[in-house]
Amino acid sequence: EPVNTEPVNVTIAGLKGPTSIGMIKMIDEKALNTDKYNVNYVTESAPDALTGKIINGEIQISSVPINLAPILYNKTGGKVQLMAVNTIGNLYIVGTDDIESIGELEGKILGMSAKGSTPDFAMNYLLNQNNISDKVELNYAMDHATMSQSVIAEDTRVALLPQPFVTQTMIKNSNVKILVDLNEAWKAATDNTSQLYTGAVIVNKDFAENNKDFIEEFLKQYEASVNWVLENQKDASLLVEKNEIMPSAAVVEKAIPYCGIVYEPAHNVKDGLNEFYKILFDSNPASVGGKLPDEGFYFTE
Amino acid sequence: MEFINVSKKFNDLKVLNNFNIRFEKDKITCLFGPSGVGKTTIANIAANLTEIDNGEVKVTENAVYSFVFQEPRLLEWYSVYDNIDFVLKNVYNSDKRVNIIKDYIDMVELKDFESYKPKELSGGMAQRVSLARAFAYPSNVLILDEPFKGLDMKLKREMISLFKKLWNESKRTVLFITHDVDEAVTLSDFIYILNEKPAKIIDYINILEYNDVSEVKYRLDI
Amino acid sequence: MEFINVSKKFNDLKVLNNFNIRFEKDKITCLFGPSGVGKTTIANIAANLTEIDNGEVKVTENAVYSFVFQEPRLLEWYSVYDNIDFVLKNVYNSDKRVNIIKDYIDMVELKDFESYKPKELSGGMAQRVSLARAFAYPSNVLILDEPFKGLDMKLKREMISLFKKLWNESKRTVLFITHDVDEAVTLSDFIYILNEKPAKIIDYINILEYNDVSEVKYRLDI
Amino acid sequence: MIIDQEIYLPSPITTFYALIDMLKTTDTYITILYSTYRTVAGFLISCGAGIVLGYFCGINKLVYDLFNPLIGIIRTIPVMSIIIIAIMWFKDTNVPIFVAFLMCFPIIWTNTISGIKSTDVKLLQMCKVYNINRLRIIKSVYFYSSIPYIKAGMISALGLGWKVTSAAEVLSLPKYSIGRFLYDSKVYLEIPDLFAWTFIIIMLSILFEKLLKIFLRGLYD
Amino acid sequence: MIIDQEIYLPSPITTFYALIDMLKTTDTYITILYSTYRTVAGFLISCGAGIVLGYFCGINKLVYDLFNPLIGIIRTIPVMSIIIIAIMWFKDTNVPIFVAFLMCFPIIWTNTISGIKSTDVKLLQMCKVYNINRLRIIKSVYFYSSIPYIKAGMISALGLGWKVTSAAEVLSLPKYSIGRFLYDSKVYLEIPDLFAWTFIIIMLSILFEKLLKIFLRGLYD
Ligand SMILES: Nc1ncnc2c1ncn2[C@@H]1O[C@H](COP(=O)(O)OP(=O)(O)OP(=O)(O)O)[C@@H](O)[C@H]1O
Ligand SMILES: Nc1ncnc2c1ncn2[C@@H]1O[C@H](COP(=O)(O)OP(=O)(O)OP(=O)(O)O)[C@@H](O)[C@H]1O
Ligand SMILES: [Mg+2]
Ligand SMILES: [Mg+2]
Repeated sequence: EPVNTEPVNVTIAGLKGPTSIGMIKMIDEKALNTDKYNVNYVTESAPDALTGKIINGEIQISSVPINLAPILYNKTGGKVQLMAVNTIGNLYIVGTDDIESIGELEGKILGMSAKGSTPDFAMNYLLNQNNISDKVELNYAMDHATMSQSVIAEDTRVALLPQPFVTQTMIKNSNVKILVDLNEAWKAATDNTSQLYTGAVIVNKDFAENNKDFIEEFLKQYEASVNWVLENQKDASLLVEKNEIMPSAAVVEKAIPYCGIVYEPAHNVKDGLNEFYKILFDSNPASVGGKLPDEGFYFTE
Repeated sequence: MEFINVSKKFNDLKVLNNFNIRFEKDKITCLFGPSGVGKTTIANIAANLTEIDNGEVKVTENAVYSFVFQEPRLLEWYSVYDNIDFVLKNVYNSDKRVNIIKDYIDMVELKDFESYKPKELSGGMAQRVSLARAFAYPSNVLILDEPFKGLDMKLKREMISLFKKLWNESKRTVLFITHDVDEAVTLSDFIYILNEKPAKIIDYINILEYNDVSEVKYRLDI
Repeated sequence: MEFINVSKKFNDLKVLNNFNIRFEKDKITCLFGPSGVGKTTIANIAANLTEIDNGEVKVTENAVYSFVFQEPRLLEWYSVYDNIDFVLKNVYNSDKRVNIIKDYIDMVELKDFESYKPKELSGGMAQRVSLARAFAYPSNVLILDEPFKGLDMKLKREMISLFKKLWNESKRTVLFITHDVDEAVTLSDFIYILNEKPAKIIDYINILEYNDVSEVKYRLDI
Repeated sequence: MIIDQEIYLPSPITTFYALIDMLKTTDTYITILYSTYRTVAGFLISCGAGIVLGYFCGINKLVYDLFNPLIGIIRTIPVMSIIIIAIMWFKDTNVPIFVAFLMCFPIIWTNTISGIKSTDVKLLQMCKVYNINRLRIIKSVYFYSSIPYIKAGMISALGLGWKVTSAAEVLSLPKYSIGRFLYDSKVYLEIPDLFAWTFIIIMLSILFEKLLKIFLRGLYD
Repeated sequence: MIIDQEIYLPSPITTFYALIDMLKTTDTYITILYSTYRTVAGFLISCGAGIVLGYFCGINKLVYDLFNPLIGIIRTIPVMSIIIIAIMWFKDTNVPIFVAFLMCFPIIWTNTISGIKSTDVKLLQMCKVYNINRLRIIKSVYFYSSIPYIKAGMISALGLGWKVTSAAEVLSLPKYSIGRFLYDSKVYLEIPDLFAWTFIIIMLSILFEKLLKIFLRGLYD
């Protein structure tokens, strides 16, 4: 047994946002650092900063927006795999108007952001399913923050926003309420065959094959961390602030119940995801990287 | 026009120190003296182009200047014609201007070159444009800083008689700088001879008092 | 140095047409003629600064030029000293250079002005820097385009005798352009008188054949 | 790099096919038209304002001292901060114009001033002697002296204009804009598309630089 | 806007407090240091490359024809297209340097060439007569003739450098960078922070412009 081999460098990455909250315990403990593995946790504000490094192999494990996983899979010829879904349904219709369902949006102006992103496709799909797609005017803002500003200022009366913008908006203007949970609407529209998945954990396939034990341990600890977060929301939110994932513990604590933080291993959600990706693909093939991912996309232990 | 106790320093170099001089109205006053003595500086002060450090410059009332600089100072992007047109635009209406400009270009023998740019002219030709510009401009104070240099003898004679003729037609106060004894004697009413640093008037000649030119020439031959 | 059937046009203006001229080795050849006839153009062609359209220019073997241009052409950002140093840098080592430069600045009577920038010089002073630069440079072909203009008479005499002295010490082929009859007669071995467009040699004077200067002067007085 | 090279640097052929596909849809042309409009508008406004203000500042020390700090700020203020504010003021179609203006204008301004300052004092003295009025000095002396500087500024600014407009489009995502397509190509890792759009921008820019140079050749230099 | 105006445009006082808070943490200073380093590095590399290459291109038509298309491309190529590729090539700390270089370099290059072209032909003739070698002509003639152009280019480029570096930081998000803070402030709607950072950048830029001008004053003009 060679003893002083160099430890393997592993970079685990996440986005500054809900998708990283579930991992916060590991990030805080700098978990998995052993003689054999030198693990480094990084969080980035935008997926753009991650994609390059995922592709060139600088990042081995990363949480990414749900549609970036198949894009990366397709574009790299299958060099990444989806290990688990880590957030489901953190999208909400919020505002100062009184509505309770998608159907009531009829005749209203709905504030949207990030045109061409997953939430955009999802919303359009739901409007279609409710047969009101031509009766709702969509008003796009540049990004979530801009839309949030507009809702706070009450320039926009109903808008689709993700967490933590939802909470942030509600804190800055107490008139703003959550009107519709988009995940519930989604489940209803798809007869419970899929959910509104939003984030996934992916792994570099070569790395996973060569470091089976490490991955096993990672998934175990990740699940534990998610559970810990859901049970200790206050402590978790303090760690989130401390590790500079998000600036305000207060906002995070309020947001956690609405962030849809879960741990669903690939084999649990495969069917639902396939269903979900199909809907995206039908809206715009590019949104999942041009084709639906095949079996090899899902990580198996 | 009169300088009273004028002083002018460039950095540490005193060019003029309590300098006094008079330029009689409608007369031709010549400044004569070695290179670097301060002739151009005096001309610039007279035309209000250089600030003085001390003293006073009494200018003729309603003085309108024209100036043949030591270098031609033409606008490179304009033709010969346009260079003259440039200074006359505010003075004459366009019909009159055309004739005047053509006349003066003729007088300095540049008829075929009116559309040439300064860069395409020979040294003497550029100098003539500068002369034409100054003569054509209806000034009452005319400053000439070595106006005939770079011209061949025939042209020089012609330009001198042209100048005399124009000056006789309409008298102007003229400040004339030259290194050429003949020019000085032929043209001037008064000659100041300058020398030393700071500049001093070491001799003053009223040409009208002399009958014999050679005597003047002798005095000029410093 | 010899021009054989040289032609030169600027746009439509024929300045030289099948023009022939010879500059004897180590002699002073003067070009004399009216403004705009093409003297500077000939000098530029001789120094290989202007391309010719046709014909041939036979240059002395190993010709090294120096040139007093019609304008001083000094580097404005350098002092008088540095302007001369600039052309000598490749020729002499630094010790020798210091002495040579100081000597020549002395000779043109600019001792107190060696640190002045060209803009701070009077017209005649700038001209003298250009002279010093050309004289100091160890050339074997020296081109002088109205080298003594803008100088007062005393300086002009001194510069002329300086030039004579330097030329006697080490002979060079000289192409000398002037409008001044006295200069031409005093300095030249041969005088070509040019006129007309395109330029023609209308007269050729070998000064050595004359005892009486006034006769030459008469022939020059075109 | 472990993986598929095409994702980082697509082959020219892939890019070419992507380009051909693009040129088949009318949306591409509308997009090009809009982005061109933004770039050209930003550029022209920059030139207009830069040259006029540059003249005043170049000629008058007081005006210069007044504007210099303001333009120092414009020169620097980050795009992100501008966009936040600009979005409130303008429609998102016009935000890129505004951003391009804020980038290009100071270049033209600075060059114009340098041009003015390079004017030969001797010529200005000549004008003073001959009593030429301000306006004619500007028109006939300052103008020609500053032309080579302004030309250099304009060429820099036009090139930068394309770059900045598309960057601002990426950040503000107006409906028809090359920037939005660049952004989408990036998000979806459609690198051949990204390259095809890049190619289109470069071609447009080279075309417009040629046009500018032809136009400028008309002026004295 | 009924309620909270501050969400769009914070009052100077709020901004000031945000600034004070910032200046209490060491991270702020480290961030400033890093961003300054990037800007200055990008600027210096642009100046170095722009001036040297500008000289060669200005003096030699052949070299110019060779480089002109390339620099036309650099001038235009969108930041977005660069960043995605640049992230592969460089560490993300250096991407903004590279981007700043690509923006500033063409300005310096263009101005340098214009400067070279503005050199008086008569002086070049003089040099030819006196057999001055290329290198000394460059050092003693072209150099001084092009200085005012290069100065103007440098001042434009430095200002632009700050702007572009922070924009590239926003897009590539290196760990310590003003751009990342700008981005975060925007995402988390901390508009006063955004303004405070903007203020810091402007101050830095004004400071460096002053420094540059003091340095340039040493040169002939
Ligand atoms: N801007 C300046 N800075 C410093 N010194 C200057 C400046 N202008 C002129 N001088 C100096 O002032 C003195 C007088 O110069 P000026 O041009 O008046 O001489 P000048 O009599 O016209 O000579 P010339 O006959 O050679 O033209 C010279 O010694 C010159 O060096
Ligand atoms: N670059 C040019 N473009 C067009 N024409 C030119 C150019 N250079 C000179 N010429 C013309 O060539 C002719 C001869 O000019 P040149 O400078 O040789 O005259 P010159 O004999 O030296 O006159 P001067 O005694 O006035 O210096 C002039 O008519 C001039 O206009
Ligand atoms: Mg003088
Ligand atoms: Mg000549």
